[in-house]
Amino acid sequence: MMIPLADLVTILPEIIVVSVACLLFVLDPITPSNRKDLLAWMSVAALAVCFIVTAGSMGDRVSAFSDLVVVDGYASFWKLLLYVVSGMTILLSIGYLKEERIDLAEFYGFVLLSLTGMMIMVSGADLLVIYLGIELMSISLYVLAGFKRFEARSIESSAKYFILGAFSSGLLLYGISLIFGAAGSTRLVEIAAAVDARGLDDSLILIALTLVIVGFGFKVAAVPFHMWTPDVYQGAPTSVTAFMAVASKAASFGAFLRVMLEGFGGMKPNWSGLILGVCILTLILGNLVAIVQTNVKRMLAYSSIAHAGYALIGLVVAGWVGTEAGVSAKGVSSMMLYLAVYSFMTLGAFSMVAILRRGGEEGEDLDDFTGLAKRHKGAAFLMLLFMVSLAGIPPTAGFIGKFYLFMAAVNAGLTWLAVVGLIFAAVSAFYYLRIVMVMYMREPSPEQEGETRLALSPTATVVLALAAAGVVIFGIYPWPLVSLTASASLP
Amino acid sequence: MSSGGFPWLTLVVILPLLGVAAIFLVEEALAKWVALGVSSLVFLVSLPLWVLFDESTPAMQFVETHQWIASPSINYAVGVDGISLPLVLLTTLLTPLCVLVSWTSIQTRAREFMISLLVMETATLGVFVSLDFVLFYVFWETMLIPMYLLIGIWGGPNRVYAAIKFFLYTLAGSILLLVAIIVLYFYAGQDSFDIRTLSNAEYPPWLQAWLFWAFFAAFAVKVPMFPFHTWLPDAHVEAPTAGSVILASVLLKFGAYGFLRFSLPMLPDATQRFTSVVLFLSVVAIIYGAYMAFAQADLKKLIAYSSVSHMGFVTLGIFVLNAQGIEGAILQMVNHGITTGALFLCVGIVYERTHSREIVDNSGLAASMPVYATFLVIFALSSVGLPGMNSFVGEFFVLVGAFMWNKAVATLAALGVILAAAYILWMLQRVVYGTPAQHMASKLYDMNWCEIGMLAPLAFLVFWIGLYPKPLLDVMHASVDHLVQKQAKVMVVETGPSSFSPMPITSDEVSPPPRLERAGVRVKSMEPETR
Amino acid sequence: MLYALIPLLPLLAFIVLGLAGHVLKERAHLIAVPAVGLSFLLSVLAFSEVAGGRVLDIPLYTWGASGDLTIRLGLYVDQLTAAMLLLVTIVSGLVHVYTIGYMHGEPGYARFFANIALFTFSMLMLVMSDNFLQLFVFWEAVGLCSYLLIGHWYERHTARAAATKAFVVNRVGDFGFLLGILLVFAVFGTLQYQPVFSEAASQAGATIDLLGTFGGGWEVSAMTLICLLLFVGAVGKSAQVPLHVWLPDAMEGPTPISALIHAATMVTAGVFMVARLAPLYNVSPTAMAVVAVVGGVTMFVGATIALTQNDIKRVVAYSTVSQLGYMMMACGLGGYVAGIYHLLTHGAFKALLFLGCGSVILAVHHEQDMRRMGGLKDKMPVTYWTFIIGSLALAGFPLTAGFFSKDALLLSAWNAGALGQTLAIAGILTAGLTAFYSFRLVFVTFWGESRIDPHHAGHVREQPLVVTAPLVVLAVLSIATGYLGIPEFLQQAFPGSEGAGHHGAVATGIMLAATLAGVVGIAAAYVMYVKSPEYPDRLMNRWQALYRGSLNKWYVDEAYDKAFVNPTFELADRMWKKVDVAIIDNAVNGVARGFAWWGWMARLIQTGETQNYALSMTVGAVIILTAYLLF
Amino acid sequence: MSVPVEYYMVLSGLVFIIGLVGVLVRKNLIIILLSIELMLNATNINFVAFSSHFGNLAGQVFVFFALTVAAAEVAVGLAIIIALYRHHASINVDDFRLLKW
Amino acid sequence: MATFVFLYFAAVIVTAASLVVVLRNPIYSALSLLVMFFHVAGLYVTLHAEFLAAIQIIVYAGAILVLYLFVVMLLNVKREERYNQQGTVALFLGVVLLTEAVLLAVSRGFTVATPDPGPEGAKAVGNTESIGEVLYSTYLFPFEIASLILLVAMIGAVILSKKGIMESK
Repeated sequence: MMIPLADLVTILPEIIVVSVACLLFVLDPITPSNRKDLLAWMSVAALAVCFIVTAGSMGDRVSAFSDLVVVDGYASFWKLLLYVVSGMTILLSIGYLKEERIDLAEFYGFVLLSLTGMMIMVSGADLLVIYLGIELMSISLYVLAGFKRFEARSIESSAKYFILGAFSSGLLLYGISLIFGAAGSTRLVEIAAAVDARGLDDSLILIALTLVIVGFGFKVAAVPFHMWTPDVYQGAPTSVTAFMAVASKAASFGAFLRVMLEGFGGMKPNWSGLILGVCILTLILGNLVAIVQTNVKRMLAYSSIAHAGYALIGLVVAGWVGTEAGVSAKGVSSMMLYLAVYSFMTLGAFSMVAILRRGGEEGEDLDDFTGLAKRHKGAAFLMLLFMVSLAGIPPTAGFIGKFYLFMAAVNAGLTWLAVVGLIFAAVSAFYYLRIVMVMYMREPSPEQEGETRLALSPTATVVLALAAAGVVIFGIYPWPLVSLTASASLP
Repeated sequence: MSSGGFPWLTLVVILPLLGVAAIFLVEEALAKWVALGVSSLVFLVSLPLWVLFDESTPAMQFVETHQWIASPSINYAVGVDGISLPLVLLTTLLTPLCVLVSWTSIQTRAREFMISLLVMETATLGVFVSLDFVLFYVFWETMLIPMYLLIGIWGGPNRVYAAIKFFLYTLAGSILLLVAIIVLYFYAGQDSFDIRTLSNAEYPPWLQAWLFWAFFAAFAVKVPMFPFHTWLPDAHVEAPTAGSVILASVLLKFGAYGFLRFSLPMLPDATQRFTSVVLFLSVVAIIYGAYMAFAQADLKKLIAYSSVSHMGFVTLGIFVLNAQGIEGAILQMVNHGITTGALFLCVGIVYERTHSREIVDNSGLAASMPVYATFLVIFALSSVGLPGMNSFVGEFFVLVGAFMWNKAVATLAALGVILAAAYILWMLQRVVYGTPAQHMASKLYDMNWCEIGMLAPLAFLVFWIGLYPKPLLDVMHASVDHLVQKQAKVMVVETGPSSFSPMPITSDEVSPPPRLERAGVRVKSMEPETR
Repeated sequence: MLYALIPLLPLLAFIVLGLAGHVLKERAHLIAVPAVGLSFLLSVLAFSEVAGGRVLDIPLYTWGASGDLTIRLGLYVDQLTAAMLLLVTIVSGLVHVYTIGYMHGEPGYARFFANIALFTFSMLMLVMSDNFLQLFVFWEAVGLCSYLLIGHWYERHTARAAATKAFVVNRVGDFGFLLGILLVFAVFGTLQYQPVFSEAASQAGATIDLLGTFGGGWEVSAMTLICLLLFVGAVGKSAQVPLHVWLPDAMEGPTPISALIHAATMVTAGVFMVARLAPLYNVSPTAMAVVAVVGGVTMFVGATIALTQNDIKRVVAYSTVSQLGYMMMACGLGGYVAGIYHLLTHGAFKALLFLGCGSVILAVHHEQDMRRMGGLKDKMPVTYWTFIIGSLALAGFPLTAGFFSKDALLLSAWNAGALGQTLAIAGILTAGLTAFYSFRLVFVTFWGESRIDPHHAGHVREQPLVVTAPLVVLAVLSIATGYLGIPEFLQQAFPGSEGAGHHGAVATGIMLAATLAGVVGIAAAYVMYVKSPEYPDRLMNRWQALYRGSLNKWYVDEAYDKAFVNPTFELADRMWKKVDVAIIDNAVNGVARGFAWWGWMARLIQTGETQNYALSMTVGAVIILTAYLLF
Repeated sequence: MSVPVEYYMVLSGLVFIIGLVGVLVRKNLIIILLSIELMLNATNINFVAFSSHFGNLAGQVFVFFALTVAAAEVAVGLAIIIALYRHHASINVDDFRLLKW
Repeated sequence: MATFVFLYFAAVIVTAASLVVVLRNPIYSALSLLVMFFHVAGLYVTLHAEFLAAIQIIVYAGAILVLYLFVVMLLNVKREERYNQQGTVALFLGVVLLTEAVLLAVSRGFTVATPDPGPEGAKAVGNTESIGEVLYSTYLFPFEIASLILLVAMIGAVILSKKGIMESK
């Protein structure tokens, strides 16, 4: 049987990524240990190629493989973002893995395979494909989270992630099965047709929808399905945490949005209010609990929950009843913009945690940041930038992200939601600024001076520079990103 | 409009940032020289604004517009009118002084300090010249970070608390501002964040009411109005001298400027409706702030509370909605900037010697520091509102305006003048004339030329504005008249005696009521014989 | 424009001294004295120019404009102003000269000259103002100078406190003044004198609703209100009851200052203001009555306190309070000419008395308690004789200037209806008291045994010429001003006002009564302090309550402390701690703490138990399903 | 004459809930994994029943993939359990809670 | 008849499933799961999904469950408490969830999609050959993903559980 060439071209980026991943597994044993960086560079190069391919072919909607896969602007946007953050994760990991004594080339392979899963998620047009993408991503991440398996916390994080991940995918799968029962197919278009035919408040679809929301809510870390996040983020190796917090979240949001809008777009009244509740809970809980954290990694985990809450505003707007198509699209694009911006600043923040070492360990405690500005001005300044951006204060990209989200919310008549979001943005400023405070305004104790250091590899520097550049450039000149998200928006 | 196309404002705004870049390049010891040079240059560059300014038009001048973001349409649009020009000049004048006062007192991390200061200058100037609401907000918020660092890094013992409090309080205040901006944008429906466009649009009264309070939250915290003032004493006390100066002289003006630039022109109906509330708070601030100042043993805290009182005059003047009040308020903003800034500089100078801000530690300075004492007396008396000095002019016009609005308000506000005299003089009695504190005697020496050079221009301004305020007032007239006319229009449209309406207006009146009438004076001889 | 130099010369002197004072030091007078001297000459020129009935109006510049309020500064010289100009420049000039001797060797020599130059400038501008704002500006400026000069010896705690007190009490008065000005603008729409004066009559019926804000209706005559508010300012500046408390304390300043500012010129600004604004006051009888009564009360109260004071300067100070009361009373009764006339003669003889006191004080090494003086008349003849002349003038002894002016004053009061007659009688009584205390002062200080501290007793001698010469000049003026036809000159400035003409029997009666009262007073003083020195003690014991009241200034200061000063400080402190810190700030921080507390609580959900997490997800699903079920 | 598809749904629902409760209540990690298998099997029953009901193969194909995924998950899961056991000498869920709050 | 067969299978499946959760010993649990797998396979057969029935037995019973038993034996855990503290709550929630689903179905009406008369449906369902065909044509892409998942699982399991991969460094 013949596979049409066009189909293969459509999934060229996936093919490239998978090939390189397999190549890594093969090459790893035969590469001398001092040349293993080459493998990482190879991965980065592959991602660069993919970036060019995807960016070059960005445009019209193309379906492939019996319409199971769709590559449209929306998918391409997420893929571009995923390439960038994966590349940055790999670059960050080169030095980090050595510091943590876990530098196996398999690591990059898993990152790439996980990326493949994410790419599949965002371009899946069938729940089956999306489900498989999720599983590919998740299983890779289970392994990555436990990569530091000689450390109890790492393996515990992996175990928690796995148990809860499997549980949630069980729920999701059951939901899919019910949808299948309702629609006779798992294709999004046919689901949409069935939804249209059945109208609102159909019991079977509602039950299915509940489970789908739980499943995706888990992946995007929305309250009350978020509880794995802090533990897993804290225990996992930091570069993995960054990858999870950024890439996995972005891809999950990408798929979530597509499913909700393309599949369940016909029953917005049934889910937009629900998402709204989840969104508010997420905003509140993420920000509140982050206040009392003293572990920076854990704090960033809660902050990532909070940011999921912000991103959900976009989904709420997109699904808000009575909004015109244009407004709805603005919700989607603002969420895309927000996640793109979020990726840069969160990656930057986690990178800083990754390179800060105390003794042989990660300097992930708040105290480890004490007096950083005295010893490493540049690093402290970059951290300041990331924190300010996370808090959403101009002129950083974080502000632009929030601005567009709130624009969308107000446009949809959800002014009060914007107010809630902003109130908690102010609350979040407290804990972000606390890091700035310890860096700039506290004197380090003598033993700290001796113990803490920056493991600043050249590649990590590149990552930090990229993240900072993203934060600053998209803060001052956001138009390219804004126009990209506007053109790649879903409906 | 005679800028001749030369981007004066952009130059003014961007120069400090170039200075920041330069500071990165030079070695640490030179940082302050660069900062001084750059900030002085900014001041010089801002002077043409004054010279080329056309007083006859209320329109924005030196306007530059460049597209920043296409959708929604957000522009880099800057310009000044008679309201913002004095504040721009005030900022450019004070920044070099802040560099100077930090010359020797900032020993650690001088480079970062100067960077913060210059970033601060850009942000503050940006706030005053922005013609696009989003741009305004960007600058408005950006300012927080350098200020946070200034207080938190180079401040006093309790600096961290003060810095965080300052940051969060003012940030929390401006939350609603952003939402309000967005709501305005959608209601105006012209795909523009341009302040002029938004000012010309009409908004339904119920919306105005909401927006008014949203604006109010942001601006009142910044002013700060009672009861949102408690961040101010903490921030002032803990901040380094330069920080206090910037905070008092420039930052506090943001709120009042916001009222003038946004609340009044964009929300005229709501302004009319709620003006009595704001006036009430202003009067409370005037008297309450003065009372608080009585109780302070810390010089900076005393001045901080006096700021609350003085800024009460500003809001009072703004919300009486007549030319005298508003012009007085703007003058008072400038004057407060000069006087309080100078007072903080004075405190900084003596702090450098005694390392204490307590009055008991800094008493009887006249004997050992006569020149210093002279300056301190000048600025303190200016703060009292002594006629012939700057503050009096502003307060007088504010009181005139307030009196036209409501006699009781003006009377209560004038009461603040007595209290100001009492606490300031009591302070002087101890600090300048008191028995010298023995344990500090060895540390005291009179001001050097650098310090004199810092205070002399401010002293000159104190008297210049006090004796000949006309040039400054003339700059404002056109813009303020424009503002007042818009209010007057609304006043006419409003029919029937509403409970919020400041004075009974009979519905058949077409023009604004005559002046006497407005002042509540009834002239029998003018009334027609038969009714 | 030449006359603009009258105030500008002292200003110039001030600027030079202010900037170069530390260089000039002991030569500071070389700048100040010529400047004031030239001012004096120009004032004479101005005087002669307006003597013929002309009025000079010199616009200076537009100060500022806002809305419909435009303020133009200018100089306005009519007869009233001209007379004041002469008074100010003469007394100031003499005090300048006197200061050379008095302040010799003081460290603040240049500063002192700078300040009195500034004062002279301000006072001249005040009297030459042609609008309310300018009046107010310099009204405050002279207050500032007073503040600075009272606090000249700031090392002394009492001086510091007195300076602050003077300023603050004046501020209370200025509060009313400012409101008055605002009301003037509200009613007339301008602050220039001329339009206001010309329109004053037509606004007589204007009313203002005092309770308008609160929805009530309390219509008050606008003119009365204006006059009363402005008068509050005058009460403060001219030390009228109840704001008289600052003036005696102000004696902490160097004596030349007491002479110049707190006797001859500044304190009379209130009287001057009432006279200057006569066209306004004339419209409001109510306000006039208030002015008169306040003046009368002040006159009497001041005199009663002066009776028992032991500080030589305080006696004179309270006599100033009392005399100011006379003037104010006269103005209130429409006798502007008499009031101003008395102002001028009082300026001369009171300055003389103060400078005489200064001379004495210098001689006895800054001792001010007259119980430690005595027997000075032989050692200090010039001082003694000039002091006698001053005291006679103060007591209204015939043939002195004080006699003529007080007589004119009482007469004009008598002519002003029932209120006026009552006050005139009080005035005659007070004249007796005045004579008593002024001669008590003379007798105790100059006569009798020397009670001076033995250490200094040997050094007591007459002062140098720079000190005595002004005394002599002032002594001459204290008599001469009675014969210069001043009332007739002043009459031109008050066209509507009744002149202090003699009206046969009444005039003679009043003259006789006043003279008699004076003589009785002097005699009583002679009896009590020369003939039988034990007599005062007996009286003291007999009328203990009265004596104590008088000695303690009727406890006004204490009452103010209790009623205003202490509560203010206490309230401030309490409000700061209980309201600002405990409530407002606590609420602010409470919000932050609240968020953190919820954070702590919410954190506990995160137990670390994997199955709790799964449970949470299940709960989420249940909630969603419940929501579907219910809605 | 076939069994109505609703019967299968009830059956699968029951099994699913049993599995779900099992995940929530059992302490033994392995049994938790077994319970997850129950949930997956419940899903599979659904798919197959629907597939038969509709007369198409999509459901069966889905089951095929679900099975594969289940196998993969089991492999990783058991590996994790073994790694955990090495650290804690226990496969009791309660015993690993280093990460909390 | 078919209904009785179904009920038999259903009863055994539910019972076995319950036993999996209830039994104390993991080995017994696994064995009862085995019973359940067999009956599910039986159910598949009644639904004409013979291929899946076969895989169910081969993969689930043959491979997965053996793996479980292997691990259970390997770890040889001691006897311990079966249920944790949230047991009651969890059970309650499970019941609530089911009840709610049923209530929802009852109150809103409940319909499954009607049989698809399309070409795919026309084919004999359960035909192994047609499954193979579909897998390699329509579902080629997911098939490849599945292979990746297995790859990841394989390598991942090795990485996570093999001793001395990293410790040696």
